[in-house]
Amino acid sequence: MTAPYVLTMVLLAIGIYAIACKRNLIKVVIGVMVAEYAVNLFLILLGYRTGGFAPIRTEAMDQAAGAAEAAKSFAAASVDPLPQALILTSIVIGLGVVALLAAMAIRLHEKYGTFDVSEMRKLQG
Amino acid sequence: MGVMTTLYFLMAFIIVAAVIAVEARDLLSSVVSVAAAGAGLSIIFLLLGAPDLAITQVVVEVLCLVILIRAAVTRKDTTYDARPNTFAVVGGLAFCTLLCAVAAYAFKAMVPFGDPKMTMSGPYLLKSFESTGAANSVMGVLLDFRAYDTLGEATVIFASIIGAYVLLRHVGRRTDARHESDR
Amino acid sequence: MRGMSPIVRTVTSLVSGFILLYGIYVVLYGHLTPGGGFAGGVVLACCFILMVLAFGAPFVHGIVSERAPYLWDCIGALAFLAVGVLGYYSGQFFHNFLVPAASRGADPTVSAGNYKLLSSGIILPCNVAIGIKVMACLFGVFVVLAAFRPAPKAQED
Amino acid sequence: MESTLPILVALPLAVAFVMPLLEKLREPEWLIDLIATLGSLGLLVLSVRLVGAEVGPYWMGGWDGTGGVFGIALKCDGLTRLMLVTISGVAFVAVLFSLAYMRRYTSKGFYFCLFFLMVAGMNGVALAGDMFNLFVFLEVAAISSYALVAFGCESEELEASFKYLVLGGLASTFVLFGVGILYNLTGTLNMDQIHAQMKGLAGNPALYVAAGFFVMGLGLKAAMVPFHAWLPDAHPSAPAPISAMLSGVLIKALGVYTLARVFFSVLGPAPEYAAVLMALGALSMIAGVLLAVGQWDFKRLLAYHSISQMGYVVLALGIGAAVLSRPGGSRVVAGLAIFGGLFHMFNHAAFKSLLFLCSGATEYATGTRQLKELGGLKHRMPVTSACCRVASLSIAGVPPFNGFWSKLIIIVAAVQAGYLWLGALAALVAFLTLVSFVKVQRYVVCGELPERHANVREVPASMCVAMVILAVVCLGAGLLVPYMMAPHVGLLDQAAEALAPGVEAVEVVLGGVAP
Repeated sequence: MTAPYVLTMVLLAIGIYAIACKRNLIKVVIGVMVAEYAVNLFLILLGYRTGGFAPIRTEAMDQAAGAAEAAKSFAAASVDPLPQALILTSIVIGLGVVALLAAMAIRLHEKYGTFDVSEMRKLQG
Repeated sequence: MGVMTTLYFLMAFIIVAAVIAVEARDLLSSVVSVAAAGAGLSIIFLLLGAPDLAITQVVVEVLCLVILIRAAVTRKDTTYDARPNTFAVVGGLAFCTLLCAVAAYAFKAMVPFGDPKMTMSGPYLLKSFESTGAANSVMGVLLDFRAYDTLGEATVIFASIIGAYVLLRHVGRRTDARHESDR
Repeated sequence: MRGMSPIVRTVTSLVSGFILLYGIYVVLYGHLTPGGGFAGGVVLACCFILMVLAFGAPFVHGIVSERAPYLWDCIGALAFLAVGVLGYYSGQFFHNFLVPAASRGADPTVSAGNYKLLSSGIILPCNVAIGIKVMACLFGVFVVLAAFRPAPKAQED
Repeated sequence: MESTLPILVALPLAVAFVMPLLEKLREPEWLIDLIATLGSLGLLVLSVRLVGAEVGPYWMGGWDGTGGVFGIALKCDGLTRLMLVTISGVAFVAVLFSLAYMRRYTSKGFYFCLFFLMVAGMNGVALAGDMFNLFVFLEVAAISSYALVAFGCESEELEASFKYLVLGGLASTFVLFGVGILYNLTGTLNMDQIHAQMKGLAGNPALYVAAGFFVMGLGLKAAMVPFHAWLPDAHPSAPAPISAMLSGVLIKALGVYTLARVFFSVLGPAPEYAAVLMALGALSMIAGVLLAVGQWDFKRLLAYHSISQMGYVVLALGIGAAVLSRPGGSRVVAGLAIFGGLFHMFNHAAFKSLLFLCSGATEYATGTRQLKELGGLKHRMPVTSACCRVASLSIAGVPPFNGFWSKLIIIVAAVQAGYLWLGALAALVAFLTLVSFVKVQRYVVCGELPERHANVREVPASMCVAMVILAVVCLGAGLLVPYMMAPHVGLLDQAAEALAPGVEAVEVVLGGVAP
């Protein structure tokens, strides 16, 4: 079953479309954000196990089955923690990119008085 | 409702919100829609067993919303009547269709949803509590097994804040430096 | 930037203490419950941002300078790096030097974990460093982007 | 020796984290300068010490597989060492140049902070033995470079940086998708472990999608031709030492090195990937030089030549991959191609950084970078002119400078691999490059000195020293070609061997091509 993966591609396509076709700087920023959502969604889908639970061990588990047993049953049923660590990093990186983009958009708005890309033509190519 | 139904529902919601965010004529609606998509994403995180990410996503979303609204939406904007570049629209749509079609074909060969190969992370789950003392395996991975990545992540956010400071300086170049250095 | 109505100010002054407390809890107990340095740091930053929005820019000018956030940013980053370098003390960069070596895989009966605040070695100090860093960072982003932006040109240098 | 590997990342990070504190405390400027110089010198010493040494993988946090737990590995093979030496060498020279040059800008502390973050990111990329770690440090280097491009805060610089940031952000998303697909297929992130599973995955369509994502993402970072739109704006907009870093090492570390790493060390050479690399390389090579010939802005012209010269490197790597993946393909020819590509990458770092520094020096002295407004600088600025001449001759491929040898090796390898037309194309591009740089010489160094530049004088000593160092490297690498290739130096031959195991490139070159 790989249909959810394909849906994240649709989301990525929406982001790319916004970046390529929209002339408003804020719309471009939104396009970048949507593309980042797509990749975060993709990674979390990679880590899910059917019927799995959050990868957090609790004292109750240990008391119910004993520490050694609890470790095994926990590892057998929990979802994959690695993609979650990757997504946490990726969310932070996305936030950094958005902050930088917003700073540039503000500065460009100060210089040109508009968010319209087509009115910024100081560069040839 | 089973997990799958909820998941498809939420993904459809995110996609609709993203389309509205991209196509809305009003910038405020756009920004609010993209925040709605982010909120949907955080519910998916919760659904798929990632409460850490759900918390982080929600607060980051709020912060992005605040930044975008304060920074952007309050400013004058003149692009409402702008007509999109036809060539770019056709090219963009063609590329996106191609991407989705290729993905729909090729992703059938991926390891299916719900049954990941956990070559690297299986031992992480097994050893996280015993070896690092972190009952939350995500923290065990993030700050012990893969702490070096987290150093990089902290550096990225550091670089972006310093970058924002640098970009928002009032004066970038010194105009009087010429005389100083020519002395 | 002006503040908001008295209702908002009163509610803010009531809840901000609790939000701060929650943020600190999320940072400190990251290795046992969902959360951690990053999420907690953002919660703390959001609390400060709420205060700025409610009480207005003069309030912020009164308590922090424009340059204060990245000072703390640097301190947090250096602390995190220092934890990594201290790992050399017992072998490798980012070695978890505070947990017993025997619990690292060789002997399955020895366990580092006991569901206590101090059970997880370097994870707690790392979380605290990241929490400080992220709080300062994101509050700083907000301050430069929104609160101080239409400032007079007098601060140039 | 292994324990120095994390220091290569930790040292620049520490310098970067300290810099804003100094800015905050308003310490005298000499302290910032001193720390920056010592930091970059320390990096250079550390990376030169690694040359020729046998350094195994370094496991972060000691998670080396005991009990089945694999942490992040730092890998240090020949290619890594070549990159480390190039990065820290150019960084040292750029810091020297910045000491005087950056007095023209405000906030020197922030400048060096971002500079060292970029260096740390590139070192991290070069050392990464783990796909996600590669991505993270890619982002560290990229984000600091976005801010550095707009360091002057002029409107065209902001515009260029915005474009660069949007495309760079998209590129990172593509790379992360590629990493995600690889993780899904193999369940691991370690490069060697992924590579070990590649045999079982051959022909899997999802793998080709991942490769496509890597080509798009890393092609954007390397500014290969269909993805090059940001580079001619971004590289000229930055302050000159940053342009030198961006063109000299950043597009190599983030683009070409990662492409080589992913397609050789992770996915393994295959005919499809080789065809894509060759197509990208040939297209960039020819389109870059054609766009460059018509430029009148000094830095913009250099930026287009960067695209073209990177095309040579990618083309050579593509030829190497093609020969390696042929059944019964000669490993000697493959080694020759890869060796040529890597040698050209090293040479390009030297001469293109030097050219950008020269353009910065002329801009510093005269205030313009339009070729038509310059001229006759050899009378007033002898050091800059001489260095500019050396670099132009190098990039144009005039013997005995280093650019000639690397281009010759690439052309010979193309011919021996059976791609006659690619060799001819490379020779044609070399000729067009020569034409373009004759124009630069004619309008900058020779000719009449315009009246408005009558009071121009030579730039400060530290800038001159920086340029002279690079000029010596250009000339030295050309004159000492046999020495550069000698096995006991262990720089280039080991780098080539890292990509094509078991190839003795050195003996081939010494026996066949070199004098």
